[in-house]
Amino acid sequence: MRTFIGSAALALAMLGSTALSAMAQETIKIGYVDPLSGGGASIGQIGLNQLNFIADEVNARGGINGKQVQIVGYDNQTNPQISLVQVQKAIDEGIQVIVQGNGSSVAVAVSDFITKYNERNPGENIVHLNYAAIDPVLTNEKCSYWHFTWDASADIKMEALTNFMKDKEDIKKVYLISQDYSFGHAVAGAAKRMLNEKRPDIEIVGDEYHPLVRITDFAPYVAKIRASGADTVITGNWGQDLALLIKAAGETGLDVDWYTFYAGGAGAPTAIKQANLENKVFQINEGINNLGYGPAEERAGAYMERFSSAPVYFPRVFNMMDMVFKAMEEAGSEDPGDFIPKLVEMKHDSFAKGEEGFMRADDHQFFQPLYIAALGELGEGEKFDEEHTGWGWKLAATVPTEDTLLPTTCEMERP
Amino acid sequence: MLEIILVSTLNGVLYGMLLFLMASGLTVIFSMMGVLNLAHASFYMLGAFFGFEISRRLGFWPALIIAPVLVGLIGMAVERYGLRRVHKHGHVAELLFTFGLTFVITEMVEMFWGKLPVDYRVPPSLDFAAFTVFSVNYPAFRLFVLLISVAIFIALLLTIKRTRIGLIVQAALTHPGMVGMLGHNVDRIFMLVFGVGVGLAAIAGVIAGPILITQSNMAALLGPILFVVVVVGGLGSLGGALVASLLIGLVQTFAVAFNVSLADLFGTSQLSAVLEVWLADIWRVTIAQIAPIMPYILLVLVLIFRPRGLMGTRDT
Amino acid sequence: MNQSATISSAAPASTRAGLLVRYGIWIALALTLLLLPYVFSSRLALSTMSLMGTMIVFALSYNMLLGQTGLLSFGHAVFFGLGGFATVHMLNLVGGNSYPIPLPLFPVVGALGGLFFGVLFGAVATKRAGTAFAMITLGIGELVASSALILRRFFGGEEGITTDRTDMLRVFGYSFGPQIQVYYLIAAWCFLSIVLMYAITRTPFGRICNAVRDNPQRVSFIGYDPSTVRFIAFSLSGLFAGVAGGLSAINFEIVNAAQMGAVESGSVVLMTYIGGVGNFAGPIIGAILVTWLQLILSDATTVWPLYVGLLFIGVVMFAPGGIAGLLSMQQPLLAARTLHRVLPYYFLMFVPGAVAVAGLAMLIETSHQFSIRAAYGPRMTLYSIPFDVTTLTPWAIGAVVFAVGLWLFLRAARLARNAYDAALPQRGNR
Amino acid sequence: MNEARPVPAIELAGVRKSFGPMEIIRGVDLVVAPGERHAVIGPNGAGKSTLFHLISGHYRPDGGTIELRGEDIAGMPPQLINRRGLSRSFQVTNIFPRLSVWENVRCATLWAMGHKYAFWKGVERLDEVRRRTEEILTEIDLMDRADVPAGVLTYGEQRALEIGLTIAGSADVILLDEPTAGMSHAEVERVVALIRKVSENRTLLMIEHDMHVVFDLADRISVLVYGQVIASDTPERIKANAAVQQAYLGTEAA
Repeated sequence: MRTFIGSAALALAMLGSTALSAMAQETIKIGYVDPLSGGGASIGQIGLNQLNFIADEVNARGGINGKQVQIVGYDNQTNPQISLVQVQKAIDEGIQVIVQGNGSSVAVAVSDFITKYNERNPGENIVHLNYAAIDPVLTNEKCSYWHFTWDASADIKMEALTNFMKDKEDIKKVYLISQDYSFGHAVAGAAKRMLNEKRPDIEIVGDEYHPLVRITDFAPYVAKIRASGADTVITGNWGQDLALLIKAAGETGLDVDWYTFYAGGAGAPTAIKQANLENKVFQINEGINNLGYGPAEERAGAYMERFSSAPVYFPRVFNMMDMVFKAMEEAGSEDPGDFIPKLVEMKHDSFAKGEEGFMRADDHQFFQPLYIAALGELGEGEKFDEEHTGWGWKLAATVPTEDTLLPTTCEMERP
Repeated sequence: MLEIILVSTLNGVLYGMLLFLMASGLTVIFSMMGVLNLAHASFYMLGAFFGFEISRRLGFWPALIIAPVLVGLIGMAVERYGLRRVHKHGHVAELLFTFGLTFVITEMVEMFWGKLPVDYRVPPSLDFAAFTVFSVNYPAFRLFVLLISVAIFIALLLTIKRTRIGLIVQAALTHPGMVGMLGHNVDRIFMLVFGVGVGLAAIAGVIAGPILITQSNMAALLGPILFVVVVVGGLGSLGGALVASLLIGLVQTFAVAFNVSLADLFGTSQLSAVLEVWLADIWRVTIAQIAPIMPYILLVLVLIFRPRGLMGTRDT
Repeated sequence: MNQSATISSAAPASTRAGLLVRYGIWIALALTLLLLPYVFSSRLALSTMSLMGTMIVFALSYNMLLGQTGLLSFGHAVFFGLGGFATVHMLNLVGGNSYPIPLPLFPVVGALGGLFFGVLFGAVATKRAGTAFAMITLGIGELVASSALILRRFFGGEEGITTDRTDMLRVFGYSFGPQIQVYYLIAAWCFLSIVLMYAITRTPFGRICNAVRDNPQRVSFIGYDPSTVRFIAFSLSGLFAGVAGGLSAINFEIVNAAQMGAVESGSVVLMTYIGGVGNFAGPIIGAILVTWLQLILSDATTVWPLYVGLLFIGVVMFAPGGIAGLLSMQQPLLAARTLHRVLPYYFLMFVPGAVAVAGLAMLIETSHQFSIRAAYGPRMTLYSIPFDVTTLTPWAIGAVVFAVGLWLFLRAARLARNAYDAALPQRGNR
Repeated sequence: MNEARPVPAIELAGVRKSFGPMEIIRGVDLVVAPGERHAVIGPNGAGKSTLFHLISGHYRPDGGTIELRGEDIAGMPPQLINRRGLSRSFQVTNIFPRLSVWENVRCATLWAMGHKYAFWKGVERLDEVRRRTEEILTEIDLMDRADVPAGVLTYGEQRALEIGLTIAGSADVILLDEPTAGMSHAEVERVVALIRKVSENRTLLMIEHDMHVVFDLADRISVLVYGQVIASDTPERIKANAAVQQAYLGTEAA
């Protein structure tokens, strides 16, 4: 029992070193709460790199409102509970802007926490900037005044994708395969609804859900797709679930068109090249490299030079930080309570091609032009390939901002 | 439908044989040393990553030899300097030691190769379609993996039946606890068996890496299933491990092929309307969706009806 | 390992002074919990302490299995998570209907949830012991965690279920919005749980648990059914894990499936064992230490889980009694007033030990920079010394520092062991 | 020879047990009267320990009946047999090594004192249990070692504790498996005295190799050879039995 006293002493010693709080106001501190430890770092680090890159750009031209910008990383281990403690840590260190993206589970937890925090601590304003979590609940049932998102939600992307597909006469039979969790269901549900509305003649020959990040061999699924006679596959898969699916399709010679959300990373381009699916895999997102837009190429080029071995980047992070800094400058304040009104309804020329997008006040979703691209041999003037495959993303269609608008059920409570 | 059955059978047997490659080493180690090596799947992962790293420098064939040997040596070092020390603290400490090892190996792999899958490719000399049925290509590499695991299975069988070490292993399988009385070189035999056991897992890693996935979570994905195999088969039974490996391989592969849900079974009746409300989420879940949890359901069922496993003879 | 003997020291009749000492510790514990927020008042400290309090209950509940009954479970987070889900659903039900139930009572719901599933899964798992039991719990853990993503209505899919703890009936005007109030709620339940779990170790059942841990076969020849003992221990342990889950649900106002997964189950094994399974206070130390590492070490290095893993292996290999075991080894010396003779040797051990750790850390960090972080260039800074990882020097220095430190440490350890043995009062041989 | 006794304490009829192809117990018949001290002797490998394992429920017999005071207990798990009043010791010391001596004995008393799985009573407050534990410890002469972990006791002390665990419950049928194995002469004397003391008012069935002990203690002796009881009688008649002399004593009586 004596060890009780020992453990209490230990706790005291540890907490002593925890209780640092610096309230330096010389800099604008932005907290980045994403996985930064272990292997998760390879994903979370990309966002941190990009934020640092943008902060250095801003600092080089004198900072924001005369203050330097500093990015502080917090490792959340993709765990919602740890995330909340890390957010608390950031707040205690005087941070008011929290950037987070990986994992809808984390995003919902963080958004919920920050909303309650602001409500329970009147006078304190914390904002959650979300660059990657796209579960539609974030901008519908669980929307918040303190949460902004720059990635198009699953519904928006599907709206744009089906608008593109509806004009393709040769699509007759569509197979849906998605990961068995909320996002996968959101994707497949939207696809069914929208295709049914826009192209009732298309037959949905398969509606498959597979467990999330657990399948190591997609051969049985590919066999099913083949047996269904589908000519087109729509999938919300990301990461290894997409790379492996395409790999298995290539191995067994399945010949269909693929419509995807995330064919840009984690080995997917490599798998596409290996399977020799030239111009058969489509991806929709807010920007690709080969759009021939000068400012973007310049900025992306500088970024890639600095982080040469990790060239992946998110155009939306540029959109996000550019807009937030603009709002801070317009408001002349770094307090979210002051700059949020400027951010709401802000119009912004998007990073990828300089076409206009806007932040919608109803749900704090950024609407922007979306680009549908297919992976294939690079053509004239197309400089950027993916994963050193020699193949790059080539524009197939542009979806203007107005074609991406969707209603929201958000009933936002504003302070 | 016929093509699905054919392809599923081939893939199921393939997956089952890979599982058995690992389960065999695990079983032998367990029988002789009384410790279930929780890090067994981690050595499989090491095999895959070593195979990847070596094959991109020296080619796949050297990797097929070098990687398992390396992993086997690491395994022997782990046994000599780790497990043997812990042995005196009892079985729980041994289990915990191998459990800690899974952490450290995973973290090391992530430290060197990251969390994203690495691009471990099928060797070009085997990158073609072995045969085509119903317009499905069956890749030659898969056939190769199948053949090699069967070959190793036969070699293992011969070793156990025909050699001195094999006799000792057999003795261990039937009379655990007797091995300690075999003489002064028992430590060396333990070390060797541990090395060979994890080496077998590493072979599985090298050959499975290109067709499955080579990533830092591969051990965590496979490990639990591996333990299901040895518990369902019966702890310490090689025959049980073989049956359970194939069973789980086939069950998992075939389950994917079926899109039947409770809703389909009951059709549209008064009863099904009531059930739908009560069962909610479960109602529309298809067998394909629950394919990955089938092994665990099997585990629970086996434990309820045959607590010692399919072919097990002893407790714990 | 004879720590259990120190707890269960069989003094047939406690003296009055002994009683005072015993209750004194509980009063000290209560006072500590009460006063901590005055010492550490930042909100981060409050969140951290709230998390630690939760983890203490969780780790102690786990030790009912591992330390008390000798059952190694790899699926304990299942009860933590299910207790949390039970609590959060009840919170939403009560909040939605404005039933007059105050928030501090809700961990009871977690307890009932944990107990219910403890009974359910225990009925299957406790048929076996040892390795098979460990594998079954692993399987149950996987089964529940995987099912959670399928049963969306109850588990809320990936994002889980959120709630608002302030919607409950208010007693004495406490809204439980501010973290400090939640801290006291958790501290109170933590105290209660510690007392109860300690009390259980001092009941006939608690003693039989220890007997089952030591020798299950013999237990059946003194009239007890070891699998019934295991079953009750499993269920009670589920109950307290459920309390911890309920506290977590109240603290974070969100519960999700990840909380029941293998990672969480693994981390409770780590914290319990590092703290020490042979001593009742061990898991408390472990929960505090590992939670702290999780939050603080992650600022210092991105490969911190590797260090925790190595620490765990180190404890398994060299200090199977955990930190509490090492501390309680000093107790006889303290009693014999010979501790001062050994302390210099401990210091002698500590210095090269720290050097060895520094060297190892250098090797780890350097190879980390060299491999996966290569994208960010070869330059790095460690111990505020900048260097280039593509040169041989940092590797050589790291290796040499580690090797020399380790060698000296092992020598010092031998000296310390001798000194310890010499300082130990002679065991009362007849 | 078979005096008409009411109900035997233990009665075995046609008990069989095989391990694989080896039949170790080949139809054993054995009767132990209440209050009797009964020894089982026989050469190594005769199946004596196996017989004990069968009676105490450690093994399940393949055939035959085992009755405890007239109730069939064949195939029951050990704890149920123990609760019916049969307790046993082990040939290889089988105690709770990490628990203190006090705790070892106390655990063995708990079921019989009716505390079962109670997790709501403070064990220190059970005065009756405390008294009983003290009594047993005094009886086996380990009171001054009460606080020591059982694992560090000397061999002789552990054997005594083994007997203590066996008698701590309320069992009135006691099975002792080679209680004096591996002991010095002085220790044997003490254990014999102890056995004599604890077997008062109890039925005792013991396996013993030391013939002095056997003939000193036993009221009756059964001789087990190759899985069968070839004789069961008073010590004097066993000594005189030709079959026994040939099968067993002949080798040792030199």
